[in-house]
Amino acid sequence: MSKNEVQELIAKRAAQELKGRCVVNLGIGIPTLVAKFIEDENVSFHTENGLLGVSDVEGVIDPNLVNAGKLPVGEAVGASFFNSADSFGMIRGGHVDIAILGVLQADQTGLIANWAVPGKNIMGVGGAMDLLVGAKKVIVTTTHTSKDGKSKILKECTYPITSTRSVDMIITELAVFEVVEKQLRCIELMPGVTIEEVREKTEADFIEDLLVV
Amino acid sequence: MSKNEVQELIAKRAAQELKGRCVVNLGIGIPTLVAKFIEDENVSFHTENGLLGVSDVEGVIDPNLVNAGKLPVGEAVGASFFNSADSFGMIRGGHVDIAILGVLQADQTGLIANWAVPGKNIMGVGGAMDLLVGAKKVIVTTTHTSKDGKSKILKECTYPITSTRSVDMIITELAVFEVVEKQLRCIELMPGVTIEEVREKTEADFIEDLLVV
Amino acid sequence: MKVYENAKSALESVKSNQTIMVGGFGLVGAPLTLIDELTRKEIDGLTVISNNLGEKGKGLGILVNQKKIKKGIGSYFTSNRDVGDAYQKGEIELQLLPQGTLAESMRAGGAGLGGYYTKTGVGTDLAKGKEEKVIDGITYIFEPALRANVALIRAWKADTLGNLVFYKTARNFNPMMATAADIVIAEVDEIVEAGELSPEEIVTPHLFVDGMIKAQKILTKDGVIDHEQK
Amino acid sequence: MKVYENAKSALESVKSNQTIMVGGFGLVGAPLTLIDELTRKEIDGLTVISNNLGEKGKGLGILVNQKKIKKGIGSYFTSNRDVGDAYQKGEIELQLLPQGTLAESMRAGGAGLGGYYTKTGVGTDLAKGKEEKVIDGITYIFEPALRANVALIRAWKADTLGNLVFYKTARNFNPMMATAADIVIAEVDEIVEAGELSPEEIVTPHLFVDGMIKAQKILTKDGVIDHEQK
Repeated sequence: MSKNEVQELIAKRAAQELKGRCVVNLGIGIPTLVAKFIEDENVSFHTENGLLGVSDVEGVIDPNLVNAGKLPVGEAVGASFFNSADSFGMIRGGHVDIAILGVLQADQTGLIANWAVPGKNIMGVGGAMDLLVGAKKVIVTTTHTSKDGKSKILKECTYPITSTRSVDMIITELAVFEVVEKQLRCIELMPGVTIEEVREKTEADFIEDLLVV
Repeated sequence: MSKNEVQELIAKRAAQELKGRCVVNLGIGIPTLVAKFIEDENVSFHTENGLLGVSDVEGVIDPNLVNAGKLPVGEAVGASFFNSADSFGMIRGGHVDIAILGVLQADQTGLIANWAVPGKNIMGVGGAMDLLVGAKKVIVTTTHTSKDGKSKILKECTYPITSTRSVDMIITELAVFEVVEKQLRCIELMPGVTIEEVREKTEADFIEDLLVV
Repeated sequence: MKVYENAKSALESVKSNQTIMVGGFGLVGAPLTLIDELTRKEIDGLTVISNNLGEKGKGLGILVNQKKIKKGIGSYFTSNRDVGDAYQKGEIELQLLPQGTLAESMRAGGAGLGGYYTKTGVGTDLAKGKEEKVIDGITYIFEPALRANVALIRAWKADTLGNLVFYKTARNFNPMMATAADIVIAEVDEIVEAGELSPEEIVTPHLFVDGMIKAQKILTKDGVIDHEQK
Repeated sequence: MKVYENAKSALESVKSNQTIMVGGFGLVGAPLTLIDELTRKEIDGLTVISNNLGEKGKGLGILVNQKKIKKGIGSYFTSNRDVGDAYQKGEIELQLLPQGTLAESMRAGGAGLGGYYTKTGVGTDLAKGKEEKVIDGITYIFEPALRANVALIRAWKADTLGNLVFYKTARNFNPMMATAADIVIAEVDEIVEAGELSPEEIVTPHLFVDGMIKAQKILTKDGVIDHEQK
């Protein structure tokens, strides 16, 4: 699969988690792709920089209408704009139902690291910490391994963690994991993937809990 | 003088303190009357319940457009409405230049009491405490004595104080006092009033500092 | 967005002994239809967070007289003598907060904050028992966030998604209350199609609102009347 | 309301070693004309509070490269590699805050609060050295209010009194910054007569603004251009 296909596979699977009236915040990267797989009008997208009702760009690009990744977006019918303090009031205050985030690392208790790499120029927390303490459900979308082939799902994060709160779900191009009581459970394999392959490419311990389909 | 004349005399004198571009918050009672003596368009009136740009009612009364005393008002050209949290952000944050307030009591160090009378049904602090900590200048407008003829300017307040911050000026129908370094200075007598009369009707100690006019 | 047929069904989630926020500065911006229904509902032991407890015999003032309110949290109880009388007789608990603190504590509750330090009230009777902290040489007191089980608010226009705008000084505490309760019911004068409110002017985005009802009681210069009579 | 003839006179109040807030989420909603003038002004030792320090060689990024910034306070420095490089070389101090904390601290600074307790960041490296408090069983950390000597913000329309409205996601941090500095200079796209903005839609009332300037630099999909070229 191309990089693009991998990303779309993950985003499409994440989209299945969004149903009915809910408010969803999409992080930078793969999460941004999730929106295009949603047809349910009851799903509203929130972006931390001050918009509820994110939609695809329609027609002319407006450089002053962007998402958290500073990419141009459109505004849905019934959208609203607000300042950053109010936007994070929504997030911290528990008014966002689902956050979909990328990570640098995740661990077998569901903790994630996605804002800093010691000694490197990655020093940007943005809204990640706020989303982790505030969103009712947090879904991680990430490639299973880093560019050099190492597992991104570790026994323990080596980069600084983003929150002491565990995420609820991790979706990769190989599998879907749920975090239940600080334990990783592999609940689903992506098409054509075997549990052995997942085991091989995952440093973290996890419980096999595959749903019979 | 009738009660009305007394109130207007005090309000008119207070109005002289408002000049140039400034934002003024008017309390309930005599302060409300101050607005009608202001012609300078640079003076903007703020009311704690969410309006900058209070003006007189023009034409039809709108029951949903009121001041802090819940009395109908109008909106000036360039007025804006905001919620109560933002309104008090303005007040506490030092964005209101002058507050004009009524009192139950004031004392010779400039402390005031205007929100509670122990054992009575006066239990309403409203925005008074916020205005005292936030407004750059606080002017008190009050009748010099209470209905039973007792001085309202005391050596020490007997009712609970509103703030540990001293007000800057006290205007009554008899005199104008400034508070400088926690001392009351009588700087002006109202027309026809003698300093002896002021002394007689004032429990508080004060320094005579009349300007030669 | 759920639009209730009548006030009774809108208030099904309100139970005895709950904490409820009720919008309004006096009767201005108060959810008069929902309050009216509360006076008919069998309920008691309420903690009511509202700037005032209505006026004498009006709005929340009726609930005071019905002894449905165990505790009031607000900034100005002077305007309803019945509240003071009930307090002197020990029939109601009152927690008096400076108006800015009342508003800010709701905002904090809605924004996921635990509390904050304010200058307001320092050194007064209202600061008694409150933690003090000196920050950059200035003394502040700690005020905890306020939240409620249910918020009953009033807005002017809603769209079908539940986005709200407010009318002039009828805005007051309503937007903060919309953020700070588990269930938020908005009484509105008018419901328009989604898209009719400008995205720049929406004050309360729909994610804060759980249900709506068309206002039946409105405030006029002659007092509160039923909508039909207007 | 004072309207400055040019950016140079608008920035006369900005001095070396001051703390300045600069609006914008990246370049969106940034006061590009004022930033451009800062790159020409002889000044150093600035503490800059802004979500990002511009992009590589753009906006505040130029000031970084000119070494005019002693310290940056923001939430996301990753998007300008030059900031990271300067930091590794010890040429710039950085204070990283979660974006919600950054926004909230400004709001607190503008609203006369000393600080507040937030859940965000608890237990992470960004909480190191910060006071913890348990409120109703939840652990929070203390965050102090942020203020500045000068705030440089960008708005869409202003009226002649100085009331401001913002454009779509170019609003971001600008309204809070307008409340939290001793001097607030607003760069605006358009100035209309007082009364032309609806009282219900004004986001920043004029009492927060000290001076204005018409924007000369605007952000287009092809980058930042001069107004005349549009």
